[in-house]
Amino acid sequence: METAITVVLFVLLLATAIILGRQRNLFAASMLTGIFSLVSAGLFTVMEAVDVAFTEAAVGAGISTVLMLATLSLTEDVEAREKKISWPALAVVVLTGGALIYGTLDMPNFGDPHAVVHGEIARYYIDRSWDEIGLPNMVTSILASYRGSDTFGELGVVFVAGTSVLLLLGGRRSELPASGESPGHERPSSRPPGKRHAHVREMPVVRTVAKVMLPYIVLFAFYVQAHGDFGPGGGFQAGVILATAFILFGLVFGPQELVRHVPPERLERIMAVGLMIYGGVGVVAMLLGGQFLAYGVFTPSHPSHGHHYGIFMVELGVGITVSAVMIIIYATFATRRPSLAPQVVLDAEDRCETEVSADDVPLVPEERALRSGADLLAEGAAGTDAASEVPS
Amino acid sequence: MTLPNVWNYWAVVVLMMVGLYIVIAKPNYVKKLMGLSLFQVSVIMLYVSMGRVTGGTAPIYILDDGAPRPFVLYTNPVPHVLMLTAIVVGIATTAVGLALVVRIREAYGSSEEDVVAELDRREVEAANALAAQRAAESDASSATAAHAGASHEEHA
Amino acid sequence: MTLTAAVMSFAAVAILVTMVMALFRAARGPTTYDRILALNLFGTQTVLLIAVTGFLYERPEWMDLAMVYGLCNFVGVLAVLRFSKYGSFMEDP
Amino acid sequence: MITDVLHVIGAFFVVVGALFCVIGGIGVIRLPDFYSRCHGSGITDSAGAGALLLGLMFFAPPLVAFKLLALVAFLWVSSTVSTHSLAKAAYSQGVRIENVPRKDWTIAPPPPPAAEDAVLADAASAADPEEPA
Repeated sequence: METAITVVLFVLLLATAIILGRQRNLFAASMLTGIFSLVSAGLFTVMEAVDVAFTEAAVGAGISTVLMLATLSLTEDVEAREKKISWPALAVVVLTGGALIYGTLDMPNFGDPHAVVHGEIARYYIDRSWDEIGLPNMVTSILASYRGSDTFGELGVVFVAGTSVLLLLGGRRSELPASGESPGHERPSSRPPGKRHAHVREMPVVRTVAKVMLPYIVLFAFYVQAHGDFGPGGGFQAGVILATAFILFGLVFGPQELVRHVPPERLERIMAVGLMIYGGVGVVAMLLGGQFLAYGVFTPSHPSHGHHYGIFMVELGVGITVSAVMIIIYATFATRRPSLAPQVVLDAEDRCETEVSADDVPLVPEERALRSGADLLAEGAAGTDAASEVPS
Repeated sequence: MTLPNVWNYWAVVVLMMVGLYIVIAKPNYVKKLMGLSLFQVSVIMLYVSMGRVTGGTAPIYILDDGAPRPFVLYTNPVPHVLMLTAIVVGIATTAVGLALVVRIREAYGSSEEDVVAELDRREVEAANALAAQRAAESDASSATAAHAGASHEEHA
Repeated sequence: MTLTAAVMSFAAVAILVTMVMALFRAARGPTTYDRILALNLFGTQTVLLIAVTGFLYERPEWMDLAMVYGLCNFVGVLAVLRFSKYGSFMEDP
Repeated sequence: MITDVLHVIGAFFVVVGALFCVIGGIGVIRLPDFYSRCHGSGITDSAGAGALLLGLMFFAPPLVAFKLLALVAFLWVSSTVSTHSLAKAAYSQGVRIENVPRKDWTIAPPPPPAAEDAVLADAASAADPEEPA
């Protein structure tokens, strides 16, 4: 029965992928990515990878769809033109796929318990982690303790990604509702009523339901954070779920409202705090005479207790950073002012409608370096030859 | 000769190739990123299906009165750990990619690869033409030693 | 095959069949709203599939997983709706 | 003995729920236009999911049964809300019922935005008593 379900889900996954590839409407395609991630998470569950399925569920269905749609709202939501089958690409793909399939012929069978993968290391974790760490969830034990440095690096990547999104898109936020005073201390009723009710009018039912549900979602996030030692869950999942709660708030009440309550300037700091908690635990372990992220030294008489404390703190750090990064990514995308420039399209002979003339061309750096400061000044002032007489 | 029972890898490879085809052949950047996330999921699927053990259960100890039940076959937890973090990192990096697409759309007025390439090509052409023109002008001016305009001082 | 396993297998098959039908509707369209409807339906079916799988594998403590699905699906559908209505996430469309 | 009885009851509910799911799925494929497809999806979301999860509760230990109950509550709220707002959005965007006799109310153009706004503003203020209308 399990095999049958797995096969059917794989077929569904492939069908979704192919439909997605053929879909020109990017809006529909982003919905298909949502379905794709739902199927793949079901597949993870059927293959017993509960924690992976948990993460995919939290990330794929919610945040990933939201980000895709946010991008589409800032660009176009239809591919510009029909592209015929690209034969070179198809050749590359078929060759690569053929080589890979030839390679799989030497792989161990699906589900073979004697495969190389299930060798020394996996057996060590399965046999010993209960005695050494004492948490029921082996994945959490490995994630936060045995491979703690690895997870630290992954968290660093998430942090850097959040920073990069801020650097790329953070500059041009659309203004907060202008009302004179600083937005933080303003009473909600003092704002212009028409603006306030812009979409409250639109969806009263959704708004009421979201109001009721939000606290429970946050509660559930904390439950996942704390329960990660005993069942599927942990810092990554909890962080994403918490961020989902804030995204729900942003979707229903508007991103400006979200930014007003959770200012990105504060989130930027929180983002770093989580990473510092994680690293700090490791440094404290070193100060107590152990190795980086070796939690046993916290309670020398009973090392497994130390592991519990260490894993709790580390997961807390992960949760804080992940949730802050996800909220900040959403807020940055959602408050970005859309570009008003019309879309440039190619006609049948691959010619653009806009012509690039020499005046539009920004100077290449060497040329810019060769120009004198007076020249640049003159260009800034009037750009005529007469202005070039200005003394430098 | 009997074929090995590796259909899961075949499914993963086909999935991966669909993603790769989208990345190579589709001109739209958002579509490319969608293909990239297909690719990513297929890699994750590859690892997770490697960790599967027939008859095994999820890698969470089954507890009987506070002690793990003996002789239970568990799935391999190591791929799960690796892939769990990979998913979160994947969405974060996808967000960076989407941010780049937004910036490209703002700078070029299009998020299609061929339009961007065409615009780039023209820009390089125009810049080359401009540079050639400037070089010709400066040659002419230094040869005749006519007026020394401010814009030509640096060549003198 | 025990009663539990038989019932859960039947439910799993029914859910998979419904998933296929939802995927068909998502691929077919014709309007955007049909696709959103299919996404919603698909999400519900995934929640049910995970719940049933938990019982089929005799590890029913996975129910948290199903809850996350329900939640994220709701958020996803809301996002899609908001986008389809305004074409933007900004406050004043 | 008690367990067996409970399991049989649960099995009945699970089977009924699964059948409702399939029926709703068939509805989503076969029904002619968007609004009636909403009906098919709604059957799956409420009757199908509800009966199936309630049936699963008969098989589950107490804590899991509680989680299932919470799940049912959550699904009943969230799916109904999303289907409702979906239908509303589709109506306001001008999706029409097909294959209906003329002079049906849905053939008529949608109400002018001002009137709709007024109605909805009333609803909003009723739903949110802390805000003065």
